[in-house]
Amino acid sequence: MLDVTDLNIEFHDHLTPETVVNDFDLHMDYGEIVGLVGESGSGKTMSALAIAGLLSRKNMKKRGRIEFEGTDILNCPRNELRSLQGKDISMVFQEPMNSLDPLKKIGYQVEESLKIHTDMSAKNRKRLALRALSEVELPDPKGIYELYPHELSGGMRQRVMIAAAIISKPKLLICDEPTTALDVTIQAQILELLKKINKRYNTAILFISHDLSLVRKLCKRVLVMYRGNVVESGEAEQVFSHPEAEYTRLLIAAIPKFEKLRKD
Amino acid sequence: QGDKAAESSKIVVGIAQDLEDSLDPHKAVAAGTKEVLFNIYEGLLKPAPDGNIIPAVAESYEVSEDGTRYSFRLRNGVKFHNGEPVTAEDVKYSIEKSAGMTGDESLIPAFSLIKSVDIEDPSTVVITLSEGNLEFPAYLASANAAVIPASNASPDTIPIGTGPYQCVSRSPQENLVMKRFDDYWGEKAYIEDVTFKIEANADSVVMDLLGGSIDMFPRLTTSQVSQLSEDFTVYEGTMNLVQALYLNNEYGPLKDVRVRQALCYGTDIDGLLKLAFDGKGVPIGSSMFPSFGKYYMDELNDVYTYDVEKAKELLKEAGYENGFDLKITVPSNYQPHVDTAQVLVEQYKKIGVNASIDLVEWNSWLSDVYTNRDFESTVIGVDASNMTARALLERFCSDAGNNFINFNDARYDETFKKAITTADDEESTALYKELERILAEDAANVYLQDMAEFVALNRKFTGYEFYPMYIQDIARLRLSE
Amino acid sequence: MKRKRLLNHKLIAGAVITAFVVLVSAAGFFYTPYDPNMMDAASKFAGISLKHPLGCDNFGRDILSRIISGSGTTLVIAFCTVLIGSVGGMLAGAVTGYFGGAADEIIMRFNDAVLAFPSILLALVFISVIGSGKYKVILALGIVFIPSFARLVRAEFIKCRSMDYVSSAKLMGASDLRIMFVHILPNTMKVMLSSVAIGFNNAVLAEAGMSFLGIGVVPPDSSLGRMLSEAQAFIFVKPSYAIFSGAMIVLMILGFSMLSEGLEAL
Amino acid sequence: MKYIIRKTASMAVTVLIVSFLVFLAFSVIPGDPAVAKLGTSATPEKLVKLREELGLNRPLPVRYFEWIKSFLFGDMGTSYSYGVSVRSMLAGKLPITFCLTGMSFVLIIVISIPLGISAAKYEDTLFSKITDVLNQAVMAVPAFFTGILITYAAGLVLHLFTPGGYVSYRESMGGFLYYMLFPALAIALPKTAMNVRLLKSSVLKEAKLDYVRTAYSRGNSTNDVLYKHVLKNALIPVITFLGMTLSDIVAGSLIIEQVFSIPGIGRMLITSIGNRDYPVVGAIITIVAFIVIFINYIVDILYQVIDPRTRRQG
Amino acid sequence: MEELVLKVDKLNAWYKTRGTIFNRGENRRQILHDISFEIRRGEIAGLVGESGCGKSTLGKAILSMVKDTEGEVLHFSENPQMIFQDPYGSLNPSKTVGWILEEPLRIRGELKNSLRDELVIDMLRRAGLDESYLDRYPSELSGGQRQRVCIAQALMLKPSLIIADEPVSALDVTIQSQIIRLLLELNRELGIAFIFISHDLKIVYQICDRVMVMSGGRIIEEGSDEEVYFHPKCEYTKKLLRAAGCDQKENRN
Ligand SMILES: Nc1ncnc2c1ncn2[C@@H]1O[C@H](COP(=O)(O)OP(=O)(O)OP(=O)(O)O)[C@@H](O)[C@H]1O
Ligand SMILES: Nc1ncnc2c1ncn2[C@@H]1O[C@H](COP(=O)(O)OP(=O)(O)OP(=O)(O)O)[C@@H](O)[C@H]1O
Ligand SMILES: [Mg+2]
Ligand SMILES: [Mg+2]
Repeated sequence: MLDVTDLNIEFHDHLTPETVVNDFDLHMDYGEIVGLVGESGSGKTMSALAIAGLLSRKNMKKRGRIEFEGTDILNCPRNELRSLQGKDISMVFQEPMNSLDPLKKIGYQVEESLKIHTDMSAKNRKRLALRALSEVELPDPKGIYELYPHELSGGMRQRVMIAAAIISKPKLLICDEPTTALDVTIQAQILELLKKINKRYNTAILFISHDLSLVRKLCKRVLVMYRGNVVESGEAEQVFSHPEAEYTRLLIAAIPKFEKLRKD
Repeated sequence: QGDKAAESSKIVVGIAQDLEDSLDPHKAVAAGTKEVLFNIYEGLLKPAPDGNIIPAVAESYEVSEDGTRYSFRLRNGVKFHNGEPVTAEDVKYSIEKSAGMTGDESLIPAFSLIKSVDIEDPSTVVITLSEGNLEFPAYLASANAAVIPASNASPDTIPIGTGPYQCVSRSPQENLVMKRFDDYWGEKAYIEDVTFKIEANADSVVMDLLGGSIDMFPRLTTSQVSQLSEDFTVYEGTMNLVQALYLNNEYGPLKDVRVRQALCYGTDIDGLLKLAFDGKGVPIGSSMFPSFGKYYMDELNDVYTYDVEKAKELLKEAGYENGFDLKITVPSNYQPHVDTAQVLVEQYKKIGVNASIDLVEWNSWLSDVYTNRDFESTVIGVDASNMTARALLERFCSDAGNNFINFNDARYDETFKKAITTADDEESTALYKELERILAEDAANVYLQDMAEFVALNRKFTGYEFYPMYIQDIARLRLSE
Repeated sequence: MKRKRLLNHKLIAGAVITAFVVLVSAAGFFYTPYDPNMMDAASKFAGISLKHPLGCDNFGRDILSRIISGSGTTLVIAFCTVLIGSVGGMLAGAVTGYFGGAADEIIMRFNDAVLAFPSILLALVFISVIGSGKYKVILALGIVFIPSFARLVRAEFIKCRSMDYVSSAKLMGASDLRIMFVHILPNTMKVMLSSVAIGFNNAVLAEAGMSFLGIGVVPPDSSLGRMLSEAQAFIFVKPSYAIFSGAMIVLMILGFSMLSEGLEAL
Repeated sequence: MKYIIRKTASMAVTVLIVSFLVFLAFSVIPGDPAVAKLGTSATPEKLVKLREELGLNRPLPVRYFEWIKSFLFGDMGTSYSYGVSVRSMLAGKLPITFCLTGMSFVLIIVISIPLGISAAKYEDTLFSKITDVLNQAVMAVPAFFTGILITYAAGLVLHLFTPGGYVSYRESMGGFLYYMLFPALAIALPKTAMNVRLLKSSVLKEAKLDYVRTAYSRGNSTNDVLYKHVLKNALIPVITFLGMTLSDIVAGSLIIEQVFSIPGIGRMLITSIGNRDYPVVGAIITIVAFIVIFINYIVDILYQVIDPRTRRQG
Repeated sequence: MEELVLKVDKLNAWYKTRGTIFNRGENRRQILHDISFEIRRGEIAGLVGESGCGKSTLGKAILSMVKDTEGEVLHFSENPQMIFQDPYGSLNPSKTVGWILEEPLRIRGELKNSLRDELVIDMLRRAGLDESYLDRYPSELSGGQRQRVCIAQALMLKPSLIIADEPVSALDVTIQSQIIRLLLELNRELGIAFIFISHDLKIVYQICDRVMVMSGGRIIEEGSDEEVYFHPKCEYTKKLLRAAGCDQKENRN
């Protein structure tokens, strides 16, 4: 379904061009859940944005090939790309605080992709939106539908983003650190939800996180990134139990364990 | 093109100031108001362009030997704009009202001489004075002595007179509209509709003339004149005012006559006229202008000739070898005075006087300079409120309320008293001339010029005439061929 | 380490233009081809020539010299006006924004009242009281400019006073004054920068407007605004006077605002 | 509700302060109505008498309170110099100036919004660079000079209107509006330029924010993103600016009314200041200030309509 | 028993949603309800609870940064400091790291040139950075580096109590563990007591001696780490532990 080969992303707005993603390769099949981990600033978000066709800045260079169901995302015209975005590919962004339009009601934002891609009636859209909102375990979806983003807490906004991303039952869902802003109880619920969606609609999920324990719980395959390079990839269990790259080992060692530190 | 006659029997005259006065002729103060009201009101007598006083509502008059009894014979068939005929009662009422005998204060100081106004018969009115006065007819011809109907309850806002035009409407800051009065006793006006449009911004006058929204504008500056097109006739006359650097005779260095004389020697009037007025304007040497031919003394122009060395010498004698600071206060609303002051500042550098300009708003000028006399020197033009020498010279008497320059000269006071009390015309003229000479020799002020006046008139019209006073006589205008 | 590009073309262009304007104006304090006030009847309205590169005005004064010295006056006026306005506004805005409360309410009401006055009008009243002249204009305009800066600084202070770094400074025992001026104030500079550029623009315009109403710089002193309003009296005879002084105003403002935009983009 | 009461109260306080400042100003500037009225014919006795007549001898606070009291009851007093009621004087002029400021306000919006948006949309193209420079130039020209240039170009060269040929709205509404178009343009131009610049940078700033990316990710076209999401957000600072511009527009109309010979309150204000005609000046400034403050109040409310973040509970 | 450094007694706190002179005291919302606890020298006390329950507010209230409070807070230590939750807002963006670290000395007038360099660099080292960072602006630092600068700044005054408000939740795992180790080290070497606010129960277990569980502005459970983690009394605590995967004993090894 998705084939990324030799993706390179370079920034040109500093004195020297800066490569933030280097020879990124990724293959995903329908219904697959892939994890993408790595330290902060290693290029996870950039790669994800490129896959979603959202990198269009002028002072940046992209090389390589991204093919989604036969469409070349990097080079196809904007119109073609648009017909995929929000319908077949959806994305949940890292920053729940700023990723919602502050002046539009939650309801509008959740059902916007339906409005763009289908000719559903307003009533139907609202029904679906309410359902999506309740699917992400938000209390009182009807009330929330009428609220504005600033009236929600960070966790609630994050869930709204997820609701908006799954409403059109995309084939590929990219989740960029969807649980960072949430506390543990809600984190767990979100993971359950993603699993459920994956099963029910056969949605492929690219799950980006730096919380390895989450990735381990959710994903079959993982990619580990370090300074723009994929340093390791493979079956999740394999990577976690027999890490090959030095960095992966470091990461795994850093997972907080449920034990006293004082005693060592 | 339409009906040409109808189109052009209408004229729009631009005027620089709003008529913010009362429209009651006995209360109007501003020269700008009076020059407009001239078209609406007349007195028993009125001025003519040549400076003579001619009969108006009165057909003729007689003076007693001692000059205390004036007997006026009223003209037949003179009507007010409201259609009522002018009666002797109206005349009596008007004279008494304007003389301040019915309560309001009189704007004509000489009217305090009036002892009584009597109706001798329905067409004869006699005015008796407490002492003889030869200039009395001139006062009667002033706008402030107009004849108005006794029946008009609100002359402040509803102007009714006997003039060739009658007022249609006034809207503050905007215009005053008049139409021809067809029952006028004399030669009727040519143009039917007249609008006085207020042109508050001097800089847009040229645009408005060129654009056609006004047909006439009195008192243009030379640079405005040079920007007009072929469509305009420019009449050149004089403004009939005494433009001078008025000096506060009580202020520090200026107390010394030598300093004042030094300033006079240090002033290059020709240079000033060339620089700021394109060489137009008539140099004067005292508080009198040429159109008052009887009193005007050309020779006073030569009392001081431009002489930097002499000026420096005088300053040195007075102890101001290194010059002194002189502030010239100028009202900001009249560019020619500002320009004049600028040139003076430059000229005085040469004699070591460090002059600077203080621009003030007209009202600050009135209160600081004119009323409180708190100034060093000022450039301004002084006009005559009526056609008498007294109007120009009385203010320099040491006890005159409007002696804003604090001029104080015993000889002057004495001579003035004689001049106004003598019943002999020749003698009084000689005495007035003496007064002018004192002013010049004492260097009361640095006299500059009677400024040139330019009136632009669209070529569609013709017939403009200058008066030796502030008057715009629209009735004489007519369409050109 | 990443280094952002230090220069952008706005900054360069702005700096070049501003440098030119400042140099020309500064030079005017020491040297002009002629005395800018020297009148010469012979060269009244003289055209462009080698002797007078930009011609002469209605008094035969050399336009080039007047523009050079006028730029200096305008620059000084605009600069000092903005300085008074911004420093005054900074103080008022800092105190009201930081402390809030009743004093804030009262000062801000005054502020609103003054802002509701058309600024030219206010300047007119001030000038009537204190008299006209270059320094008086600076004072009047400067005071008139205070409220808008105060409003801006106040908003910034309100934003900053609840930031954690302020709390942290408080915890360390910094006094209120220190927090206001050492900690918070530098952070309002970015916002100030762009409004200083606008303020500069407004100051030049206001001075010109005042000259137009006859209450600005006192003749024979030259300022660009004064010259522009003088020039319109003979705009048909000598359009170049208006064009040159207008161009200098445009250049001055253009350079300054490009410079500020460039700085902001850094 | 409480908010509205509070706002209204502070509005009233501000207007009171304004009116008091006006009075205060007049007590400190040189000259008084009596001097103005008598002009050069003033004598000390006459002045004393006239001051008495006009009630100028009473202390300032007394005069102020009397004035504000009658003002509140709709009586604005009598003009010192014209001797007619201020209300009747203003009645004919307010509509003119309102129309002028209203038209310039509309012009600012109508011109600057499309221009600002396109300048942002085509950033870095020649078009945007040209508008940039043009903006700067227009911003830098004082309003009176813009007025002169417009008079010259549109009036004398193109003959689109007669300079100084003001048509009263009583004569012909169409002619009036047409004539006003040009002065309104002169006032609007510099502000338009500033607004274009502000809108452009505001749009560009908003366009960099994360929610824009979200909007793209749902498949919105570039225009949809611009008009449905970015624009509304970008307009917030523009609204503040427009609110603040209002008093500048009024100030601009003071000058422009002179240039175009429009008999509005601006000219009346300048003349009345010259005449020290307190009742007129007080009334005009108070009304103008009230309107400016009121519009800012509307802007505040508009804010809350547009930006839910500023809405408050209760 | 160690001496007390902090005693909080029946602390209540309110936020005003917006107050002016016209409606003072309106819209007062109570965030903290009757909070009481004590901290002893050298102790690390964990404070856990769901997002929005008032943890940060409590920290601020202790350091009297909340205006509207009732109850008693007794400090027995000098210069208690706080490390704020958001590393992006707690460093003055217009100052360099060096300036920020010197500021506490400057405020107390203890700034001597030779001394200053040593002290500042020492603290920076302790926080795991070196002197090359002295001239950088906060915007040039990563979140983890900022957090360390905050820690170094808090240490400048040698406090005996530091309230650390979620010092690691914004950071990625590798950096998290570095910071945790740093805090432990400081606790051990300098005897600084910490109130460690976090929602990561595993980390809290790793370093804390005592744990307080907050919900809805109240402390609903308090006790030693073992007690709270292995013998929770409240339903809420149990739920929390379950979600974090800390409920099974076998997880300990
Ligand atoms: N607008 C930009 N200009 C220049 N560099 C950028 C820009 N945006 C991101 N970068 C750089 O690109 C690199 C990769 O960023 P990216 O956001 O993909 O990291 P990430 O792996 O998602 O990190 P995190 O876990 O913190 O989200 C970083 O080094 C970052 O500094
Ligand atoms: N300045 C403030 N004004 C009004 N209410 C506030 C303010 N700060 C916080 N609150 C409210 O107080 C409550 C407690 O906030 P607090 O920041 O203490 O939560 P927390 O436990 O630290 O949450 P988190 O884990 O998300 O940091 C929240 O409901 C919040 O909305
Ligand atoms: Mg990222
Ligand atoms: Mg918190």
